[in-house]
Amino acid sequence: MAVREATLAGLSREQLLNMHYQMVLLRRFEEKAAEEYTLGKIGGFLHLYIGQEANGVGMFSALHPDDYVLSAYREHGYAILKGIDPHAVMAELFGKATGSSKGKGGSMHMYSNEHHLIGGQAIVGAQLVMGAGVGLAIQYQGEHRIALVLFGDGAVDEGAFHEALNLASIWKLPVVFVCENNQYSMGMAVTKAWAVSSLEPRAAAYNIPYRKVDGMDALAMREAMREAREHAVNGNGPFLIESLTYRFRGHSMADPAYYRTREEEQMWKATRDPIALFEEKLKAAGIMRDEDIQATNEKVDALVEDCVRFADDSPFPDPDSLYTEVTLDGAGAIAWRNKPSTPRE
Amino acid sequence: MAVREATLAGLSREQLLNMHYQMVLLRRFEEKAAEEYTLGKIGGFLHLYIGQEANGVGMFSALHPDDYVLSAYREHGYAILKGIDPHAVMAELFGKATGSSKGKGGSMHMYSNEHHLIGGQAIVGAQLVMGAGVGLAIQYQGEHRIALVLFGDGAVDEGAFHEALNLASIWKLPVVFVCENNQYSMGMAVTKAWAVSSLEPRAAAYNIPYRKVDGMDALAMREAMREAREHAVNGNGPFLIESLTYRFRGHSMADPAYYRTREEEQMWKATRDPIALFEEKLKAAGIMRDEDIQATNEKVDALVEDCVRFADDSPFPDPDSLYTEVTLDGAGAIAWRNKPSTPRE
Amino acid sequence: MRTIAYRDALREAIREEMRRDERVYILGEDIAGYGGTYSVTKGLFEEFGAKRVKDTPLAEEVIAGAAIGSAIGGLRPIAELMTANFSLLASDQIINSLAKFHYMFGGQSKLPVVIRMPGGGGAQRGAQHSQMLETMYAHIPGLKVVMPATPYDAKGMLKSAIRDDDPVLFIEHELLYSVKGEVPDEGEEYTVPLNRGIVRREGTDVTIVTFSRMVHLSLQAAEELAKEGIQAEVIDLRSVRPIDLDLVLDSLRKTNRVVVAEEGWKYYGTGQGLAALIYEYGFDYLDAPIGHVAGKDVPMPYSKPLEQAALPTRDDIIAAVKAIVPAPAGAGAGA
Amino acid sequence: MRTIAYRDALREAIREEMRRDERVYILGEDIAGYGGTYSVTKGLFEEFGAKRVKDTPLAEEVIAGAAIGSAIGGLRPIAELMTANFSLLASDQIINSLAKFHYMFGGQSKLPVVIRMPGGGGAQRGAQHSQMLETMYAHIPGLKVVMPATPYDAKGMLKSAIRDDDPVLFIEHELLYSVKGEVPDEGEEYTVPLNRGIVRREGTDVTIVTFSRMVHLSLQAAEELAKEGIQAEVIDLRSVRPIDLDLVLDSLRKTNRVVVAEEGWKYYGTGQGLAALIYEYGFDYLDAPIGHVAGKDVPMPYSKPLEQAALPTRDDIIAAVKAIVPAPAGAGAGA
Ligand SMILES: Cc1ncc(C[n+]2csc(CCOP(=O)(O)OP(=O)(O)O)c2C)c(N)n1
Ligand SMILES: Cc1ncc(C[n+]2csc(CCOP(=O)(O)OP(=O)(O)O)c2C)c(N)n1
Ligand SMILES: [Mg+2]
Ligand SMILES: [Mg+2]
Repeated sequence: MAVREATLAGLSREQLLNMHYQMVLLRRFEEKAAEEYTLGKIGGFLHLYIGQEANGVGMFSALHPDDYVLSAYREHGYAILKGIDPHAVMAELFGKATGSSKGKGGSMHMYSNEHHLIGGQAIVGAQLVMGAGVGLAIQYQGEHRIALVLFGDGAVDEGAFHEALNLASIWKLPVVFVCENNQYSMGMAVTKAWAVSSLEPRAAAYNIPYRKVDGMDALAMREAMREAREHAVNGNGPFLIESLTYRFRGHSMADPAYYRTREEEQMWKATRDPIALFEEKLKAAGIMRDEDIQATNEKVDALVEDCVRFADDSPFPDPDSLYTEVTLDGAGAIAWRNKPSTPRE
Repeated sequence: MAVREATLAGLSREQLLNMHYQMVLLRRFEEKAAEEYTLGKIGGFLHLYIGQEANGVGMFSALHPDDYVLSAYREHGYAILKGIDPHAVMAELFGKATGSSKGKGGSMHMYSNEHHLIGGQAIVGAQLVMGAGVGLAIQYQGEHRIALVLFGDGAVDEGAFHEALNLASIWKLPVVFVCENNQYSMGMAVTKAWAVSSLEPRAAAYNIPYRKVDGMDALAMREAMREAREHAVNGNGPFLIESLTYRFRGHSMADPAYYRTREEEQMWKATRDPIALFEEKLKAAGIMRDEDIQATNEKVDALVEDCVRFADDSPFPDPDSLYTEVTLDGAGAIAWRNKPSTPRE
Repeated sequence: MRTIAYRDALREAIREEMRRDERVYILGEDIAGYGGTYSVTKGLFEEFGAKRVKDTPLAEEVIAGAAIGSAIGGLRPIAELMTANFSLLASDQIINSLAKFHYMFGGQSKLPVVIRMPGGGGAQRGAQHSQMLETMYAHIPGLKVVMPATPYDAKGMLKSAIRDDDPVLFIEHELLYSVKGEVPDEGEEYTVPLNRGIVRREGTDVTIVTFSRMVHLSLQAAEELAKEGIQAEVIDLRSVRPIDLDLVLDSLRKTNRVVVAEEGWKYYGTGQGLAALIYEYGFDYLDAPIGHVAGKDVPMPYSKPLEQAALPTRDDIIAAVKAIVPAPAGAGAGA
Repeated sequence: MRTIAYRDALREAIREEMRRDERVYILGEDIAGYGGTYSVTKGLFEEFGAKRVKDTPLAEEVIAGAAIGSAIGGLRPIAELMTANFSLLASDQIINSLAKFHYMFGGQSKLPVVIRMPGGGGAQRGAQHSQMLETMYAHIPGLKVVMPATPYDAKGMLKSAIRDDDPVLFIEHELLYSVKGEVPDEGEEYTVPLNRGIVRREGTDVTIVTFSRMVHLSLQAAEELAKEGIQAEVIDLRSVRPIDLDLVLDSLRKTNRVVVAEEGWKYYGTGQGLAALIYEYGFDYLDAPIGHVAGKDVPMPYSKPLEQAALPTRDDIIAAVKAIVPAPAGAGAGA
């Protein structure tokens, strides 16, 4: 038993149960979002994090509250893990005024000043170059925090990846880059898009330390993130982590995933489900029993239901808010000076 | 002597003398262009190739006439080597109708359909992504030729480098990428801009074979190009060459080069001048005598003078040509149908 | 004639041209196995194979650059950028290379490149996925920028674009793909020119000048207006560069009133450009200021009611027309 | 007051704001050791050091992205893009991120980013180095786009831009850097607002609405016109987004005639946008169609005579004014 506990990364039972709770919450939240999408309550694109939970939960468990996180559009889970109330996340999906971006952002644009979650980008790769900038601000101000930049295997193909990693390296910026390699960018298999079989040579091209991790193992992700953060926060420059993972659903709700086989999906779901793997591990270590799982599931179900209720009950944004927050100072296209009846724009 | 001849890459005396002639021509042409610029006959930006002649002459001596060449703005030498009449190159610098781009392009935009010189780009890095496309056309049509893409150390920093090399590699395109690393992009030292000390790890990041060459040695450049061309033309995909070289002048005519020391420049000019090195080698090998050098210089001087005379005597473009060649079919912004008096645009 | 969807019309155009000319090929993100995000290229990979239907990595700059380079090398590429929003990552290639080569190299280069991309909002895709960016390209000499509104034109103009030796930006609209319309049977060859607008509905009281998806809203508005005795002529420009200005001026001479309707932002947008041009060449024929219907000057909000408020509507067009057309005789004050 | 060059005025603004506020820093290609391609940042590296004067690699997308990210992290970046032509490589960051964050994230983000870049032609730099691209940015809600014409405004507006909490694109002109003008002594603190135009010359017969380098040509044109008895009022807009429309309308009410003068391309450009807006709000005051002077609709040719013909001139402005202003009483037919 003592040995087994050691493999659990020296975490307390409470911490481990919390990580489990978080994974279940992320899973259930997404499943619920999918249902609501089907009901027409959520519009636009909806990209689910199902299958990748161990990444977010593992990594974020090693973050400090002050750390910045920048990500792409598959970010509901990150939003919750970073501290945004799941009610506000669901309300954002519903386009409600109580949403974390007041309904203006939607699924792809979660943001929190308070919790230092800097988007939610719908332009693949955009967060990479911005992440370098956040790292620069940290370094400039001598702060003890990092910028965590999350992206997919597809984002690696964009010029932004190249420009960002180079700048972060030559300026020794405190940025941890994490590629959640779920092996597809939409329908494009990573094996077709990359000329190399991992990011290791890419990291070397920028002289950045690299570590590859099993993205289905929350504890491994935590450990890699701990090491990377340590490296970056102590002035040693950026770090690149590549996790091997899989998204269990299509790219977005619209995607029937014809580009991969049902067998492949089944293999991953049946043998590599990060929650099941974590539960097994915890059970084997005597940390968790079936009743604990049951209790967590129920707690999460209730919470997620409550999120939906909250989102349902919340009002849509005030029509006037259409015109607010275009600029901070309210300036529009026309600078009206004398006119008493200020037009909208 | 037999050994020495072997180091001269098995080239005939005639070939070697021709390479020498070309290097001298490139040098003298640029010196003359600088003079004419100072006289106000040439406008805009003027980027001289002085110091880097061994690169162009060495590489192009291993090209086939059908091979495409794409480059940046420091391309007068490439234009001449690819077969554009130096008279037309000088006339282009003068903005004359007889210029290779009819005076519309200028120093940065040499082009020849006949000789497959595809620019002359003034946007750093733009030729890299286009080069991949030219390679694609070659592959698609099953042609036995390559696309040679020439760029500087600065272009490596652009996202275009990353996107182009990746695509060329995964599609196995017949593209030879050559970075003439003259150690500065304008005032930025390559040691500050790159996180690595050579392109070797960059090549590895795209799984592309790499070779580093002394860019002051025309024969070494030729040999590397021969190998790279061989590789690419035979369906093995792209190749990356990095040459170490130096530009003896400022970035453009306007640049006093404060960012580097006069000692550094002096060191390169005194000990690494590619023409002097080549002459020494040829003389040591008994291939060339001082009189040959003298004769070449005179021949080149006469030619370059004649280029200037031609450019001077040539007319400026017809004012009407301002409006021609915007589109191939003459379409402008307004599609006039009925109007008898067709406006210009 | 059959009735088929806009996306199917596009696919037919591509297929027919690929069959006709070996040099025509397509490239873009997820156009092969995935069949294109909007299913335009579905089935083409199966017919033409990996050589001519090329899935690219997620890298817009090299998609545009490869298209350009391959055209120089003798091919006739059709590049798909997944949406116009992402075209900004390729805008250097489009504006600094594609538009300029022919001129800059003294007429030597030929770039028969088609770049397809959809713009537009209306599906709650938020600020970074809902833009109409035609203006920034239509501003640039050296490009042709077309925006067909119907399946008939989608097919006919895409065929013309593919055959054209100049670069053509072919801008679709995400909400048009499922719109159906009459298209000649397969085998009945036709093309639609890239520089001609068309009168979609004749009228005498006002001319609505529009393009892309707003053509449909304008026609609906015209129907409503007709009930109130106002006869609107609706001109579908089809191309925003070049502009078929004569067609507009001919109509203006008849109606003496114009409303410009577009989905994009108003300021420095396509509509203002068109309005300025109509004023410039038609000032004397105008009996009232030109009305202008456009998207609200805000980034597109996600929330449905906000997005609906941000987008121009049929009713906005009706209101704009009524603001400049005198109430028809017989229309009661209370009507 | 001293007389200093535009580039020196810019440098003073940067220096003063960097001294005032530790969070202000500059980044860009060759701005430190090289002192900036146009010498704007010369000497700043020596004063402020590598922490606050940052030479970047040759990579425009990450220059813009790093500026944005650092603003999120609490800094106030001034990014220099070497010319507006290269800004296309950063246009995704500018249009999809910088312009949209504040709105898209429900007002949470604050992006006090200044992006400086020069546009313009006239120095034979060819098609890829001579563009005025302000239109494509001024079209975008969420941005402010200013284009000062004088050293006084260059300094005062750059200081305002740096202090502004919204993103500002600060577009200079390559031929303005050496232009001299009066600027208050160092230490005499002043700023110029980002949303106000200015009447540069009063007149009664016609209003010339212009900005950036064309202000100077317009003033020259006005002097010439005055000799012939035509009094032109010259309005320097200074900002193209927001537009100080009231100033223009006030002038229009007096002169009843307008000429818009810009350097960029005409179609779908800034001038057409301005003209459309003046028609929209000032139709009843206009006694003639608006005149429009703009760059020719071609990529910029290198050859000097061609370039000169492509660029709008003082004489073009004079001709445009005369085309809409009746010959003054007393001006002989032969004058
Ligand atoms: C610049 C850009 N190009 C294309 C798209 C369309 N798109 C959205 S997500 C996606 C795939 C991204 O794949 P990856 O980076 O692996 O992330 P994943 O979806 O697997 O999490 C694509 C092509 C986009 N949003 N932005
Ligand atoms: C996209 C872009 N950014 C900036 C510039 C300005 N610029 C012109 S040349 C140059 C340096 C290029 O250096 P390198 O690639 O090493 O080529 P070299 O001049 O040394 O031959 C720069 C920054 C440009 N022309 N294009
Ligand atoms: Mg992926
Ligand atoms: Mg260099």
